[in-house]
Amino acid sequence: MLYREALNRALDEVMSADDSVVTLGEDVGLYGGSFRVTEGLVEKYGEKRVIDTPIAELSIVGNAVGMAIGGLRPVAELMTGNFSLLAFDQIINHMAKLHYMSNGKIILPMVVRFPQGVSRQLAAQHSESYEQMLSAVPGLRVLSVNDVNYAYHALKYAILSDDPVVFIEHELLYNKKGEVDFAQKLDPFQARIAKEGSDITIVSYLKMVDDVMLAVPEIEEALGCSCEVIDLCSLNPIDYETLIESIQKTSRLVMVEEDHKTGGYGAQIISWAAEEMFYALDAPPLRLAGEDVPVPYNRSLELSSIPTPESIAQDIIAWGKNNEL
Amino acid sequence: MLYREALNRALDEVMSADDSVVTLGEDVGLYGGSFRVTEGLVEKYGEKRVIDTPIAELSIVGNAVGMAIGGLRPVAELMTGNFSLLAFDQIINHMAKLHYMSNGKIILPMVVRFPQGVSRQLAAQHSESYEQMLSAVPGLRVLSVNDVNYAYHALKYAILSDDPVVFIEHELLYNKKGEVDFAQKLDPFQARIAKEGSDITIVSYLKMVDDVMLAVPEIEEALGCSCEVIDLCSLNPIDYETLIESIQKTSRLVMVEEDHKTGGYGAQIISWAAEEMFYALDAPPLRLAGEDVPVPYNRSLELSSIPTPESIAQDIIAWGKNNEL
Amino acid sequence: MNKLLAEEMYYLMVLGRAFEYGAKENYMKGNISGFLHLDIGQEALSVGAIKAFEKGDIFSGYREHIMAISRGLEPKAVMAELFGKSTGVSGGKGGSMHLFEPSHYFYGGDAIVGGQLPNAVGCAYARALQENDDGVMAIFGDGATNGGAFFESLNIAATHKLPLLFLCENNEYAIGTNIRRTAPFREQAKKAEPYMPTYEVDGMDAEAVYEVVSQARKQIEAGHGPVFVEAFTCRYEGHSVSDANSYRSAQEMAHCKARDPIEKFKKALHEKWLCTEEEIQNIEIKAQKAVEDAVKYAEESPEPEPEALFEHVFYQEHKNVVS
Amino acid sequence: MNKLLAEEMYYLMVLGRAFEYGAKENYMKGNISGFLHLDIGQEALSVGAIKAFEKGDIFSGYREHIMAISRGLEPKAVMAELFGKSTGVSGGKGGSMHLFEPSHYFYGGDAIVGGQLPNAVGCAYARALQENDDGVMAIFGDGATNGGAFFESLNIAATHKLPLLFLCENNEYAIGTNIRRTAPFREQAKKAEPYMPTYEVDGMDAEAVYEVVSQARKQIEAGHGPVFVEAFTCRYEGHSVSDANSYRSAQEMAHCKARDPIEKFKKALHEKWLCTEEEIQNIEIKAQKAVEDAVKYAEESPEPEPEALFEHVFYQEHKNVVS
Ligand SMILES: Cc1ncc(C[n+]2csc(CCOP(=O)(O)OP(=O)(O)O)c2C)c(N)n1
Ligand SMILES: Cc1ncc(C[n+]2csc(CCOP(=O)(O)OP(=O)(O)O)c2C)c(N)n1
Ligand SMILES: [Mg+2]
Ligand SMILES: [Mg+2]
Repeated sequence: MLYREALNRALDEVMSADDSVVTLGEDVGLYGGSFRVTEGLVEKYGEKRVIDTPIAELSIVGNAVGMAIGGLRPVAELMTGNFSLLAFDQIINHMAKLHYMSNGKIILPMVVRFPQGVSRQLAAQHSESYEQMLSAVPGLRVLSVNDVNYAYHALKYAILSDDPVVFIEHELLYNKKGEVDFAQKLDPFQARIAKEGSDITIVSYLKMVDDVMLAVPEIEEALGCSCEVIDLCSLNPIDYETLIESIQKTSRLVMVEEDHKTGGYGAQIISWAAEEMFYALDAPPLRLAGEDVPVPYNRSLELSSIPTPESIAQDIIAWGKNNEL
Repeated sequence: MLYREALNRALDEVMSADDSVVTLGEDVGLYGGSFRVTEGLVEKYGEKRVIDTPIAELSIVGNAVGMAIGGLRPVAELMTGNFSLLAFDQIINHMAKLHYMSNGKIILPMVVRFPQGVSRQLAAQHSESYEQMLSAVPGLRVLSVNDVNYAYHALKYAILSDDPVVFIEHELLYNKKGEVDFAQKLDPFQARIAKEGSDITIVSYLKMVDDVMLAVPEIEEALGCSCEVIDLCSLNPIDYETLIESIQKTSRLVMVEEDHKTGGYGAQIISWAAEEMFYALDAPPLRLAGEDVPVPYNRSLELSSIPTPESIAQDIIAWGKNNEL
Repeated sequence: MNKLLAEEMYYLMVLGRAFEYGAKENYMKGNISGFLHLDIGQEALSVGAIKAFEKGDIFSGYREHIMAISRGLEPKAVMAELFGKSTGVSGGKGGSMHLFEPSHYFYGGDAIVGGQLPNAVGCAYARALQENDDGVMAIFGDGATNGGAFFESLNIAATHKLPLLFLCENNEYAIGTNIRRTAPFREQAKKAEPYMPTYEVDGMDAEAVYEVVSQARKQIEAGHGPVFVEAFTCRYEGHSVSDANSYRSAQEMAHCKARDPIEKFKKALHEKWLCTEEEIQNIEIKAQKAVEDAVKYAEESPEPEPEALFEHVFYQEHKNVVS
Repeated sequence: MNKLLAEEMYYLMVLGRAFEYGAKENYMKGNISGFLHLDIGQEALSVGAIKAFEKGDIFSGYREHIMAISRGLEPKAVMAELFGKSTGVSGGKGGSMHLFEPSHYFYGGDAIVGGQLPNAVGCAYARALQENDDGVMAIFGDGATNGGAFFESLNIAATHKLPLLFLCENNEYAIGTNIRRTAPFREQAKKAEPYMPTYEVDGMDAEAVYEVVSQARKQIEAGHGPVFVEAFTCRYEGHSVSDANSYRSAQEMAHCKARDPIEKFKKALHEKWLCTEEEIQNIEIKAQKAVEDAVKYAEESPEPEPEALFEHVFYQEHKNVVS
């Protein structure tokens, strides 16, 4: 099953079980969704529950908030992360806060999903990552999974949850293949150990987990060590327990993310580790991230603006050697 | 001179010297500005250069971008940080990127300024801080000064600069008193040593610098040590040189900010220090920040959601004792 | 409208005004803080519209005390919220701008100008899908009609023919800026004309407001799509208690107050509903008493517990739910 | 319009279409990547409008190749940009959606639907303040007329009577969604009616577009405030090269192509401007040649240097400027 099929399946199952679930967004209906995540749904559930919206992101999220107030369970799709900026007022001032400001009286069982990140030459207005911003907002759960099985379970959880969830996808993951264990009971807030290891803890999420996995054999060979790769899955809350266990074992921490380095999401992980795991670390932590530049269109420039399996291997090997690993 | 008067003076001087400088925002003209920063300007420069806008933040910033393209030097005021979210598309997708995407052909000499932060019981939709988001955007300079003298110089710089600048203020600083040295040549990107010291480097910015300064005597007394207090002034770029020098001297780092802790701005500073200054640190760094909750209306709850001089002193003393200081 | 309703509306208008003055007084005393936006002068509009929209969902902004009370929220609980007390409708976490009571279909207080509009549209969508007979009313100021959220809402509501009543309270000012300076005309209903039927009404006349909103409500409930009502009104105070109101001349204010909605309605009570002076005085006394009780209740209510800070950030503890 | 201009417009239309097919071919070959939005079918509109708006500033979206070329940008430099080469108008950093040439007052390529509108309003404000005689033209699709930025722009432009021409290219689709499904009517000019004069024109007729836009341009330049022009048109290809266009029937496409703007204009060249077959063929050959040259140039141009990644993030090095 493909990643996008796993998402589709999760949506489909929940919509079929519960009439109050609706999905809305640009081209999600008749067109089948720009990344085909909502394919086939309008045929099954009709135009009233699979809603083609105008190009009005503020309203897409704002309407979803109102739908949730009105008793529906809306799943809003934004076409690309960059467009989510138009909806930030509704996401941050409304979706995240109404529950608290009303002392729990308003309940918002809703999801906002969108793909983000550097795909292939979509240039600066279509290539950014906003998990650092959204994961910093109290009142929002932020899920962002790498794995196909998790895609199914986490989206299903997000829709069934009575709290507002931001569900962040990556354009290059939609065609990823994987198995789904439909019967599994999965806690979407628990990090996934993508690979066990004993000497270096490499933390990542979303698409970069795959790039890290591609880099690992070369790293292990060059440094003669074993890497543990942790896929965060949930960006807020963060599963610190899993991180603590791993770092206690390895004493070494690397964070890999695609977003621009300055102020990127990984700063939270490293900063937490510095505060809480200082004495467990045998070497300075390493943070690999994108360059602090808008994403350029040209392919070589684009690739050189973000971590790649090659650059990840190279940078971790150099760091390992510098730190006597 | 009050902080807001220093800002007013900077605007006034630049507007008087250069006809292309305009300022726009809600109530900046006839009303005199909701925090009186633009007071008196419309009388001097007229309604065409001191422009009362509709309540349309996306347009306030988007129009400023267009004005800059058209050869003006606009200074846009947003009434409160939370409303800036409505303008995030124009700030991040346009203001920050047009220069790069056009390979330097489009030049945007513009400023977006707004006050933010926890003032007094304005509740969750009027109390947040967004420097963590905006400082993470390549292509934007972010200035946020604590000091009255810096307020004058940094705003003047921001307006005269040919790059887009986000200038973040705090509602509780407007009536702060201070001296302005008008003749000074001041690099707005250099951090300010608010107080010299030798044992602990305390990094902060904006209003929290004052709270740190209030806490310092108690800390020094309790720990028998001396604190160096650094006011960042520029949140992007960061003046790492000043930080390095201080940390090399003190071997101890504390970061204090008002924003919610998870994903807050200070994570970048601590994460940088963990990567780059690991061996210089004699103790785990400490990060003090707001709680991960929307800001509540009730005054006691509100105060307990952010660092205060009392909590800063208490937390740093406890940390110092734990770390044998 | 019958006599009973007329008396109730008079009660609510008098209560509303007294409540606002009571709030102002307690702001001055330091019992209330933050932004406090008073609805004085606009009582006919808040009371008339809410009473005409008996059922159905209501979304409003930050100037919503009288609306909340007219909807049936206890004055005590509203005042306690202004005081930031645990007994407040939002447990002291929301304050004046954030009154919510879903059990009364009141999602009042939004402090982002125009922010409630997309929410109201979404709720109207839900009601249509649920084949619920009640519609939704969105209340907003003239200032909100310049923002993108407003227009997107007109367009979407019209496209889906949603049961949504747009009620614009045109008091001509957004803080200190007159609407004529930020829009090309004074009448904001013009902006809605391409999308839906529009009505104008004198917002200082409670009866007229009641009639027009009742009419509009019937129209939206009949499934013909959204309707726009614009009510011209006037606030007597500054934008919020901390605004000195210096941008309006004494003459403008006098002109405003000459249209006083309470005086006008009182006259109708006498002349049309044949209420006696005593009946009217009893109503006024009752209203005054209710406000005094509310203030007392708010004063005596406890502060929230410190733990409240961390409560209701989320509805469910994440660890317990698995898919 | 005179014969010379007619010939130039024909040249640009033929060049434009050949350019787009050339781009498509090179996308298939892998020389171009990302999103590539072709303007085929809409040439009359892009060429007619730009030629009618000789001077003044132009803000458009991501379907802007032909507009850029009509404005005087070199086809070579545009094609090189699509190839991501250092000789491209944006140095290879912008790509198809981000063509800019301030020296030609062209601020073309915005990839945020409607994002260029507030920028165009701001530029028009600047022109008015500078007492510049030229106005500004903002070009956008039907899909953009549903977004908040569009409405805020109508309102602000009308309030300040700005010299701004709103040109809506109504091809009835936003990607795969017909405008009738996201707005209550097909004619988006209706949305502008409360604010400014509006005109409709057949966007498949280059001469008509030229005339209406010229007229509108004179109106805005005379200082009477903004004008709205809606041109009905039709794109022949999918939304972008990667869109299969499966949401439009063969019949709909045939109806579209029966209105072909190039055929129509060619007929006028013959009948109205009395061009000979040879004259016309020479134009076509010249256009074809220009595209071939552009592709060759783009192919042979160098990639940006690696250092380009860090160039132009900022205009000035911060350390050098002190207040
Ligand atoms: C998006 C946004 N921008 C600005 C503000 C600040 N503000 C609060 S009320 C207000 C004026 C609103 O005027 P109007 O809509 O006419 O309502 P009124 O206060 O007259 O009832 C402004 C500008 C805000 N709360 N939200
Ligand atoms: C704010 C925003 N939302 C969504 C998109 C994705 N998107 C790109 S083009 C497009 C359709 C635009 O249609 P229209 O305005 O009619 O222009 P056309 O493509 O027909 O020329 C969409 C939805 C975007 N680029 N920006
Ligand atoms: Mg008003
Ligand atoms: Mg279109």
